[in-house]
Amino acid sequence: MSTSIDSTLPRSELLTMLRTMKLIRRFEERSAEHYGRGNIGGFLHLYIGEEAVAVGVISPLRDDDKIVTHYRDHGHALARGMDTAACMAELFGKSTGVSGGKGGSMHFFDVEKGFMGGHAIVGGQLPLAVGLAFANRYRGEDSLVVCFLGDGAVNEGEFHESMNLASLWNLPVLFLLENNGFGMGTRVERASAQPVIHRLADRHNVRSHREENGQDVFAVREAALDAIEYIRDGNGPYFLEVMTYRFRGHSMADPIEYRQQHEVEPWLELDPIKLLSDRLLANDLTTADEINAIDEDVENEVNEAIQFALESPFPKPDELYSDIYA
Amino acid sequence: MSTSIDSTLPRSELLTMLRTMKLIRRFEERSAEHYGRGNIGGFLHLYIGEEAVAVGVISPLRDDDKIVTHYRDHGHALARGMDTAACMAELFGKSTGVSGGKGGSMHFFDVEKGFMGGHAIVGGQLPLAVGLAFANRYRGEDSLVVCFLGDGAVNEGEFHESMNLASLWNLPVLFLLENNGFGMGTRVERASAQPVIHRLADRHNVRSHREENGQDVFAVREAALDAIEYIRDGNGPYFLEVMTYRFRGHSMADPIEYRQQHEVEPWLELDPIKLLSDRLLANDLTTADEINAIDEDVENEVNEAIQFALESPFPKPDELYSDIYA
Amino acid sequence: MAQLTYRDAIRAGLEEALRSNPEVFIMGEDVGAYGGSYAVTKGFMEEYGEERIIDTPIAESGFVGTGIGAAIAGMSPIVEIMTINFSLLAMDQIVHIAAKARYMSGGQISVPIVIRTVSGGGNMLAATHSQSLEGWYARVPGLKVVTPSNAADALGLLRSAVADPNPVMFVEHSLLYGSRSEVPDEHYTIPFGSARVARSGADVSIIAYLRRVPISLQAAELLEDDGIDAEVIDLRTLLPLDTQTFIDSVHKTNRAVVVEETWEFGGFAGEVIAQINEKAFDSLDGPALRVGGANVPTPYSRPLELLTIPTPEMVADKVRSLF
Amino acid sequence: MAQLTYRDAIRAGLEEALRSNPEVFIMGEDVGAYGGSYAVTKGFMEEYGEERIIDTPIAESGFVGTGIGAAIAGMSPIVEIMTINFSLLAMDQIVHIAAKARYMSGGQISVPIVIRTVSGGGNMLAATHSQSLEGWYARVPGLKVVTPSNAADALGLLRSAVADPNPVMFVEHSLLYGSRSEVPDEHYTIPFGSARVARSGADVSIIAYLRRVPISLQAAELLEDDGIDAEVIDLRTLLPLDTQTFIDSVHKTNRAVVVEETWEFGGFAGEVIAQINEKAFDSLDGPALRVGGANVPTPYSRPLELLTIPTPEMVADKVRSLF
Ligand SMILES: Cc1ncc(C[n+]2csc(CCOP(=O)(O)OP(=O)(O)O)c2C)c(N)n1
Ligand SMILES: Cc1ncc(C[n+]2csc(CCOP(=O)(O)OP(=O)(O)O)c2C)c(N)n1
Ligand SMILES: [Mg+2]
Ligand SMILES: [Mg+2]
Repeated sequence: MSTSIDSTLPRSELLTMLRTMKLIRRFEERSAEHYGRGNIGGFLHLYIGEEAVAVGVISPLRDDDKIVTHYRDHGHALARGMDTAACMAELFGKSTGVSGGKGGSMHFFDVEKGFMGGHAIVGGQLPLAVGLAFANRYRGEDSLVVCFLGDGAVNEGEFHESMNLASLWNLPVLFLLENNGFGMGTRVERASAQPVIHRLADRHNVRSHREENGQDVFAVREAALDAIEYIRDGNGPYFLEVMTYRFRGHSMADPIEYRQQHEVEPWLELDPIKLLSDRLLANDLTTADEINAIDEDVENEVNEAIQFALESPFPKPDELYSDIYA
Repeated sequence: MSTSIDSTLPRSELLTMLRTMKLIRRFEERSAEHYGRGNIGGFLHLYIGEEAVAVGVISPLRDDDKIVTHYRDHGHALARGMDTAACMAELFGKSTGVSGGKGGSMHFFDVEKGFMGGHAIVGGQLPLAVGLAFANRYRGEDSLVVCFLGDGAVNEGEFHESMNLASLWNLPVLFLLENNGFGMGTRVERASAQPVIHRLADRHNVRSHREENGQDVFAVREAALDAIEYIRDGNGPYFLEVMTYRFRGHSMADPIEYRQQHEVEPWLELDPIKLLSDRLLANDLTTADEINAIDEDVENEVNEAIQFALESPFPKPDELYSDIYA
Repeated sequence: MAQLTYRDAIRAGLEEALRSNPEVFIMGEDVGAYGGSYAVTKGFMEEYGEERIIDTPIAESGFVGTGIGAAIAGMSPIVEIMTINFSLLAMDQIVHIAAKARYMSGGQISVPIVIRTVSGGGNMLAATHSQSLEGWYARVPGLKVVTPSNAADALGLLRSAVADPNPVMFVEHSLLYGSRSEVPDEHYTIPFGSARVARSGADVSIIAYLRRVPISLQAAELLEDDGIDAEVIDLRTLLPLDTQTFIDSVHKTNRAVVVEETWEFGGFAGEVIAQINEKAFDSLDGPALRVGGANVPTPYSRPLELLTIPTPEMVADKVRSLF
Repeated sequence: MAQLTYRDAIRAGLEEALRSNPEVFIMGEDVGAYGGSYAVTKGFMEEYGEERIIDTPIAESGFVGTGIGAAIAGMSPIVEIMTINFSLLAMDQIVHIAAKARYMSGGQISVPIVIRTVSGGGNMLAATHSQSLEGWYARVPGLKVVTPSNAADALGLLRSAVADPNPVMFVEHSLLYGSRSEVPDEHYTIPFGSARVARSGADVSIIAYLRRVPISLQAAELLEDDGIDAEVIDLRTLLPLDTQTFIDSVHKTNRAVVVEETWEFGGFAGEVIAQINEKAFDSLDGPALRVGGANVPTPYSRPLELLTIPTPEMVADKVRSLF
């Protein structure tokens, strides 16, 4: 793992990336705690361990770009700058949540920020992303769509239908595969006859690449920048596979009996947050004190979010029937 | 186009192949006539022009192999030796038909002959074929399943799901793509970002090959034999793409306004029946008289089939409610 | 007033939409070069260009989802699913995204897509190609389901569908394309949730939609001979459902027969009958009855197929059983 | 008699099938290494081997179709679709092949597959993960649809499902897995199409299935205080539907309320009400009514979600409205 630092980025931005990754981490650790207390229900899919992907890919996007993702969406939402308190309130099912409490963990939305939803049917978000990109191309806009998906999703037929359509129509969409090695408890190799997944996209004539260092936010960012440039130049879709790891279970309900500690441990060493802060320290771009200050700041932000979520009202009964039709 | 003859085949078998191709042709020409007369209804998808594919692939199969196909199924049925009269009676909707008159043109079945159906939802037959092959493997049988599909079907997600499953589980199935250049009125290049279709299967680690000479029954047969050997040796699935051409419209309802005569004509020159009979003649393996006799024989068989179909009874009203449940 | 076929009325509505809004496009299998499998969009590609009349691969989930995405981006897609049978392959996108995105986002999103498709049997197309599945969509909150029975309604409802900011399933019947009716020359729209009294009568309410409306009107004529004066209600849209019109009718006639083409068992008629029970029970002189299709996979063979589809005689017989 | 949970009763039925027939296999997403998302098949992979307990890719159409193919080849697959929501992705295979292959082949084929899946809401899983879609399958000729409400029925019906030569959708409810009931020690089966009188009563027939059965039984208790003696009918299978049992009940009680969890609009209750109209209208002292779920995409937020699911109080109130 490289210890150098992407030199094009100003120090402030490096610290922002670190802070965002830490924010995602703490947001989720505290969510898990409140899940345990019963303040949060349903499924809660934690992104812990994969923070470098969301931050590496989303930080270089423009405001007019759009994001579509799956149910493991907290990281993408926070990386996109969605309001932390409103995200937490959504988990608490409050009317102040990002989806008015109606979506929950799996269905974060913020249309103003171009965040077109977490989607909970595996693979279902792909055609949607193709459609958003179709509109861009039709209108001659040069903004793009990023579509996150998991390694498990590529086995759904919708994946291939979407690759073909995006390729055939030369649409500005970045498919961002978070290959964390598992779909629930099933290893990639047990689910995919082609385990080097980006090759599937390539075969539909979608330009593709695998980034092995998915825990290294700079590596992810570099790879994303290449992809973004390719797309903005009008070359059509791009498929970026990023290798990462899910530190926790699939959801809070997962007993994680399908993988052994000796497999997990080397990955825990590759904690993207630790990697980044170590490198910033090693390159004298920050200090232990500054990192402590960030931690405190993040802690405060999450505490405030929790406070906000706790104090916010639940939707009123008559809201049950609003938002069905426009 | 080669003028040599596959030397491993006895003369009698060569003539049988010619006869089968002629039978398919006449069966369909006469079907079209009776469609016009209103004796046949629904959709009628003619196989005319593609006869070398069915005969080349099906002739080397064993009796315990199974076939699954799409709605353009007359050619496969007759090549498999299904009863001509019962096939015609099916088109006429008679109770003596291969599916008791309940299936019609798109749904020929003959389980005794391992003919597991024409299927009319594009792509729908693929998982079915995977399942039949799954049973073979589970039981340790060395028979295989041939699954015919069209170039249009590969764009359905079910195609990829099936490739992945067959590959992952190493199943004995031969996917036989009849690439006739069109799905209804849409050219392959307008529908598939990867127009060399077998490469899609290859990317799922399914062994694949494209046979360019799909109008040459020997070329098709050779390619099929390679595939069959590969599968019987326990190597798993095989994907064979055969280039061919649909001489007629997609169905009887097709005005065929999407392709020009100058495109069609060179293909009409590559009439698989003419190619075969010319070669048999050139190699002194048959005579004009013998071919005339075959024609007459085929004509009689089709005439008798029509007679049988005409004279057969329609299903009785109470048959409406039989065959729903076992 | 012009006499138009159902097909031409729909063509007119589509062309109007294409002309008035550059963000309207039509997408589907063989809608372009082939001209549409029921010739509804014949010539459109030449007229409006390949950018707007888009032939898709055979990938229902993919291209319907693409339309949904474009709608979410604010465009006005009109997506054709060749027949409603094939819509099962796109059901995930329709039910899980089109119908729910607005709700799950707390109202941030709207999905102004029109999904045109073709329902019904009677063409000897056998079990997989003869289903009437609109009732499945008609129960999904977030969708609207439109079922025109004639040319004038088709045009008026299509205009409303195109203008609607919600996902609309616009369901046509293949055996209606050639049917003609008077279509007003002046511009009009038909709002969703407004059933039509297709024939007024005093003795029984026959409630139908799609092709069973002309069939029910024929039944009403047969019933004249029995001295029975039937009212025929055309639901026109299943979701939203105009219950008031048929409830008012039942209050007047005291008898109801619901007619539809789909399998009788579990059909949409059950909803209508449940509504009648709830809201007009005391008016009923007899049970609210129904006539649906045979509960079988549709057979190919013509004589059998004919037994699966409600005829005027079957409707008239059911009505007679109430007297 | 042992007290078993619904989960353990289903486990027992599955193990029995695995042990008695080597051609039974279980296939689905995470049924093996993970142990099943509702832990129904936990430990099976270790016990019966990877050849028979098969983890699949996330590809519902593919692996359900594979199961159908294996069934057509004469095997006895038990395929799990993690929840009924995801079954929309396999609907083409289920509706177009499993349900119709026999008919379309003129009776040459049978499809002895059991498709297990999980229905219902109440887990704060929001709109895409809380649907009750069994009613859609219950109208497809060629399928059978089973909806057990308790452990004993689950085992008896599962045995029948495994033995049945036809495609069976075996629909479980996620909130029933932990519920316990007496399960006979001796071998028994429950035939399809035999509803159960879960509680007998004289004044009203409450007709329900799946998790609404225990809810209806609670409603019946509430009604005791009003002096109303409710009969509760558990349909147990929706297709085939045992109409006789509930018609007999209505003849006796003269009142009917149908309860289900799915969206009320267009629900299966409409079928039951239509049957009551047709066959027991003259016995009715008031309209046949229903209590279904709210006609909304299910919201995540707990207080809203609770409003979407029929409670004992809602059922009791509806019954009271008939007196
Ligand atoms: C169509 C469908 N099938 C199954 C599920 C259940 N499910 C939810 S997440 C998941 C695993 C997805 O794995 P992957 O795509 O690798 O994403 P990850 O969770 O690893 O981020 C499964 C099987 C679902 N939500 N939708
Ligand atoms: C799911 C589905 N979508 C659409 C159709 C309508 N349709 C029938 S055949 C066909 C074209 C198929 O083309 P191809 O697979 O190339 O086979 P070919 O007809 O050329 O032999 C289409 C679009 C269908 N039957 N099923
Ligand atoms: Mg994964
Ligand atoms: Mg083709």
